[in-house]
Amino acid sequence: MKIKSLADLRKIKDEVQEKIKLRELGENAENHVQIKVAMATCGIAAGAKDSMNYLIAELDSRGIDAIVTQTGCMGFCYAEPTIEVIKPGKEPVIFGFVTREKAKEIIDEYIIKGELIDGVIPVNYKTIEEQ
Amino acid sequence: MADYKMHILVCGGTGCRASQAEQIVKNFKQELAQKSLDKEIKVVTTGCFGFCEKGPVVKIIPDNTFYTQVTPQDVTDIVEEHFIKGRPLKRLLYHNPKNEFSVTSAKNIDFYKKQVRIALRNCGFINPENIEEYIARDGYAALGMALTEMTPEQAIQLVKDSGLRGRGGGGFPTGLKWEITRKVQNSQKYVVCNADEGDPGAFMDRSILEGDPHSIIEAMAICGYCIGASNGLVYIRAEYPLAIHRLKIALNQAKEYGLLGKDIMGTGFNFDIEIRYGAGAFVCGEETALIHSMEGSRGEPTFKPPFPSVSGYQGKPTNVNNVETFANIPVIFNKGAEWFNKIGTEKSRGTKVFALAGKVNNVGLIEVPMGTTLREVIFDIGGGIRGGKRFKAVQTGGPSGGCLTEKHLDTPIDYDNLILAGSMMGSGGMIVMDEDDCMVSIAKFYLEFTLDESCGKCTPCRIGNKRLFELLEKITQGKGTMQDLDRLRMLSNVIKDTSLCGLGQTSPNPVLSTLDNFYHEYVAHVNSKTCPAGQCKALLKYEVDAEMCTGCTLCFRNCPVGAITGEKKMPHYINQSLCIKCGVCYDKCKFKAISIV
Amino acid sequence: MMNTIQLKIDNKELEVPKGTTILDAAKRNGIHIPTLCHMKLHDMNIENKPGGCRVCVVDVKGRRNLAPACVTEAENGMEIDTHSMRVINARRTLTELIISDHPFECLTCAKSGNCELQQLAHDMGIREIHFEGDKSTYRKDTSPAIIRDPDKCIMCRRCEMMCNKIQTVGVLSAINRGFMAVVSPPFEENLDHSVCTYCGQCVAVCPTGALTEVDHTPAVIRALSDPTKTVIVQTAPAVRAALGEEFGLEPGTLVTGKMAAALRRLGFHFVFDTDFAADLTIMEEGTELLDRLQRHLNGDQTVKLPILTSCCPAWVKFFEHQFPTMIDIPSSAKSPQQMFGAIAKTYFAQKQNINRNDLVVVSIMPCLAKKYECSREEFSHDGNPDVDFALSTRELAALIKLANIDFHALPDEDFDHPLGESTGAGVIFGTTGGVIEAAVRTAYELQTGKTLQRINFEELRGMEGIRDATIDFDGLPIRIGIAHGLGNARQLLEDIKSGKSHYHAIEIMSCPGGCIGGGGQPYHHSNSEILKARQKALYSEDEAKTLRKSHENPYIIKLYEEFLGKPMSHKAHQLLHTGYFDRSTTFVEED
Amino acid sequence: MPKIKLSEYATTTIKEVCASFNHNEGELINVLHQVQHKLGYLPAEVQELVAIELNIPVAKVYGVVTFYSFFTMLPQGENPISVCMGTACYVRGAEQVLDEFRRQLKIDVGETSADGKFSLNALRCVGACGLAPVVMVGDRVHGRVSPSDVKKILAECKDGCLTHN
Repeated sequence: MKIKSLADLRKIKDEVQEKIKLRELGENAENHVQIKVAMATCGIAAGAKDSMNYLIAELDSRGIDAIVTQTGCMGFCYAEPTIEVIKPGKEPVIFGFVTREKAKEIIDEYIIKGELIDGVIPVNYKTIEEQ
Repeated sequence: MADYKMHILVCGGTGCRASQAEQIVKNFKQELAQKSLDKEIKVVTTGCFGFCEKGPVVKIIPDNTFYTQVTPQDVTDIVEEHFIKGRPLKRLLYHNPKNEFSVTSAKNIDFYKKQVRIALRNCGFINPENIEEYIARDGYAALGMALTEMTPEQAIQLVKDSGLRGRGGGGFPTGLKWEITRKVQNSQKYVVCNADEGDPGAFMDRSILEGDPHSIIEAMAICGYCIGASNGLVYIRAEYPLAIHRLKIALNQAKEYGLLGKDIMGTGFNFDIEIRYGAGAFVCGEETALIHSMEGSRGEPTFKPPFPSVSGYQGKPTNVNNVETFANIPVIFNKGAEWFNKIGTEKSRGTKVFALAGKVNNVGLIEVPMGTTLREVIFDIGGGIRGGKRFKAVQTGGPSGGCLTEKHLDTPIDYDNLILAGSMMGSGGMIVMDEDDCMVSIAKFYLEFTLDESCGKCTPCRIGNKRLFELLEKITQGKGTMQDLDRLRMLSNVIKDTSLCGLGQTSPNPVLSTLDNFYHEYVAHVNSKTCPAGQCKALLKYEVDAEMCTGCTLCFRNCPVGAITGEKKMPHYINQSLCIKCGVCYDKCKFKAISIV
Repeated sequence: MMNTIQLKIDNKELEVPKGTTILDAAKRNGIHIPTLCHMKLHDMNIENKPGGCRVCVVDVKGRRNLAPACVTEAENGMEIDTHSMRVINARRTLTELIISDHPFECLTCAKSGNCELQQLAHDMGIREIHFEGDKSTYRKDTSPAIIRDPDKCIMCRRCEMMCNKIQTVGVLSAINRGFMAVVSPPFEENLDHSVCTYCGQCVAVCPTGALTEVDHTPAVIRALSDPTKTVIVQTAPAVRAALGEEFGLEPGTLVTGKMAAALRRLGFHFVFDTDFAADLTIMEEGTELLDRLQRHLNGDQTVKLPILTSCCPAWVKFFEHQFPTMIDIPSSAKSPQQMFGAIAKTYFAQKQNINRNDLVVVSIMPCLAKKYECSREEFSHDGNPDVDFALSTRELAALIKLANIDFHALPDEDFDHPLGESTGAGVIFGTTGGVIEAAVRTAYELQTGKTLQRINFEELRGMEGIRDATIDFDGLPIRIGIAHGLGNARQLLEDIKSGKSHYHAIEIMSCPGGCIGGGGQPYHHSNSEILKARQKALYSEDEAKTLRKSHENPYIIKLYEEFLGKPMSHKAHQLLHTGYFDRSTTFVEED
Repeated sequence: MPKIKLSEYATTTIKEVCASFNHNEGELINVLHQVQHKLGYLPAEVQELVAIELNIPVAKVYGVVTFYSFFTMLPQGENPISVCMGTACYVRGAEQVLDEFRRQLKIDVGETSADGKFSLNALRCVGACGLAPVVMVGDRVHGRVSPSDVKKILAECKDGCLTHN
């Protein structure tokens, strides 16, 4: 793969960008949408893995730079799968019963438009990190 | 490719590899394959993360979970907990020593909080053996920009505007150096990268070459374009096998991609790089000595002028910069001089990498903006002094630098302030000492190093440093006189004033700075024949306090020479004629029953 | 625009050409800055300035540290203080440091009185060494000609520079580093294990007693006081032009007559002259040249040209080591010293009816390699050497002083016969260009059968390292090359090797200036004017002689008549010619 | 003609290495690196041949060999032990560790034990300052070594030797 011009270099850059995109997002997490999927036994049993895969694929196809990570049980086992969404500069919001459909709605309404939708678990808590 | 949801970054720096990092990578790959996660999770060997104290380190992306002191056996647990159960493996998380809380994200670790990583931007981030990862991080864009959009003069102006100064020690403005070399008329010129890091306790150049070799290649090519050279040479220590290995891979990749060689990016610019090996001589960090060494001779410095920019390698104009200086170049082109200018202090722009070591909690490689104070570095980033001991001094600039004390802690670090304080930036070694360190011994340690490394060409360095060392030895043996202290200072000043090269001119700095800041310790050695820090063997004796001794036999069992006797549960006794004063008993005793008198 | 700059040294306003060092700027204006490692032979392209000893440091206003005057270029507007308190303190401390790592053996050191470190300590007024400590010590080394005492090495690197840059012999190199750094032959072995040519230029420039000559004086004194021995002496041409310096005479003062007188006072039974043997050398070498030339002109493809002179033993050893494939090119004629020895122990011994074992031949040489040459096995007969001992000019001076001879009060005396008579051609053997000029004078007349109209060949004279000239041998142009200094010789040899050489004859002398600059001469202390004065002296002695062509020397004619027959006769071959050895290193497989 | 003894292997190795650098004298240090790598050390005989192959005085080769600490004229032990004496290791007690090795092996720095099993060296910073004090045995790095660990490290080496045999 010989680079014969600056344009070639840029082309390669675009091609290989994906390789480290995840890491660049991670490095600037606070500037991006962060989604944490509860993936303890209860979550996995309720289909959290499928929801997570869907979220990653969907966000990617829409070109939204988001960081989807897994986390342990959030303590809302009754509402699995649960996810926490943190938009830059916003308080974290937890959604319950996140199926594929729900996930689509969360992307459409909350992440893109910023409108809150049903299914928010109203809880007075800090981020999972500090638990 | 894009299917990877997570990356596992494993530090592949020399320090972590020494602790089986390669096995960790292997185990991860195996374990992930077994759990069918290998399509989702990618394992990447990266350059050094800097946090060597806690190595080997593993970072999980994108959640930034930071695992420390990982062993190959821990891999199963990490996979099980982190990836299957989705929760961080608590036992391997970093524990904040201040409050004992564990910290998950690398970003929340004090060690990283105040750091600004420019030269180290890709270390611990990309796979250094993969040029594409470098390109993805804007790699070679700076070279492309310089070649296609700028004249050499414009490019040099950019470097000048950035205010970048040489990171190898002297702090000479980089842009100016390039300009001087450019102006010398000659059809053959050379770009040399000085990677002969010799300062014991500094390893930033090695880390950069191991973690981000392409940034050096790119910067050298830019420099070549600017000064009108089409040959580059990297002079690297033979003791750095991993850095050499990765640099070779990077050179081959760059050639394969047409980023080195003829007609780079179709601009007609040719540039190639060769490797030359050092062979263990600190003085070869001095540019004239380095050039003689590259020519296959003894690495003896010669008088400047002529400077290498006029007559260097093979008598041709040669521009020598060190690794860290080069590492800054591509970023400056990508982000602009103004951006770089905003970081640091007025006369020292940008950041500086330090190898923080010694008696701090967090030993490692750090990068901070110029102007950060020593206190921030040692206490915030470094996490303070180990074992709750008292801070005593910090040596910056390695054997060429000086020992700074409590009163210098709030000095913003930059070239000029360090010189004013009696030390220097040097290559960026930073050794922290605590109350147990004898400053006379420290001065002696550095002198011994200089003595070993002096090339022997000029009188003051060859004989003067020997005499300085002998005076210090006399003092640490309790045989010194007050007149010796005066002699020490006088001789130091002459050596500084008359030595041929930087090595000799700075070699007395550890002596002078300790004389200035710890005169009382010298006086104690001379007048009361004591070593306040309890380090000088000739002046101390280990004794067992019979009242405190529980007869646990730990000292007896650990004494390497069998100098300790005593029955179980009875007070023990140290036979002074056998004792070699190694201090093992003192360290091992759990009851503080052994004292230094 | 004048290419000069202005500066102030010790408050004196000066103007010097651009590019002048501070040291030279000061010197031009009568300001003496002490130096130690620095050495410069003006107009001879020989300079050593590593900037290592730091003794010449001066205070340049506005500079952070002191500047070494020998390497720092003077700049416009500089203000320099050469003896501020700071400078004096530094200079004295440096001197003390050097002495602190130097044996305190001044009283017994061979270099005492000529030692530049001793002089410096004196000038600095050093009365006490404030720094005591370890001294760097190494094994001593002795060889047939040179003694090394590396403990006295001060790392000025002059010898290393001479050995590598000027002579390209490459025996001496700095080794180790730091406090243990010293100049040494490879593996710290003795010089006789090395490719050393014993040219003695290292000794000639060593500022201390680290390099000195092997002392043959005790052996000579022993021989002189042995009633069973007849002791004769020969003196090389360059000695008479330099010996006077040892007695305070102006460089270039000829002391031929006083020297002969002194030698007689010392008890030598016959005082002869190597110049006689020089004339003999011309007969043999000149004939050999003509012979090869004639064969060449007749189309003989096997004949080797150019012919190279072979009077200089250091040169001989040089090509034996470095150009072993070319050992058949130089003339097979022995050097004058050895021709003298061979004739003395045969012809002369027979005449005097002395057993050769009871005849002791001593030579006085400007050279250290001559000590080695007379020890070469092929120059002895049944273990008895043709020349027993070779004293340097310096040793002769010491011997004269030892024997309480007032040199200045001596009358001028003549050499003895038959081996003391010489022509002007023999005299100029002592300088570069002299041997070939002598050869040309004779070869021309032998070849053409005509008498030379012009005896002085100015085109062959001078101090240039490599010179060439074409001499018209009555229609036959003879191309001549001259090199002095082994580095220059190497260049000519490389040309021959690669077939580029177009010379018929080449004269080579190892020492810069020829024998007048030999390693056994009074120390020139880096003053090239001394060498020029000695050269001039030799030409003037030649000029003063009636006989100036070797073949006109009546005693040479007689020698051939009575003993040798004719040049290159069988007998001449036996006594006056020699062969050379391949001394290159070879490798054999380990058992 | 002085004759120098050298094994066929060494002769071939040196000639090959020098040829691979085009007999260029400027490559002397690279040549010495490779020759030492292949032959283990650089005895006088080896330097003589290197000098001839590069057409430089052997004095120069020796001057270079004795200048750089990486080059050695003595064969190394089966287990080359290097104690890092970088500053970071020094302040964390490397000197005591080195002393202990000296004591246990009864050899000094730069020497090889009589049985050829161990050689002891001090080196400057391997860059594993986080593990200070550091000891290297061959390529293996031992971190956070205390004087009392020395016996164990040596024993491990001896075991290693036994299993190798």
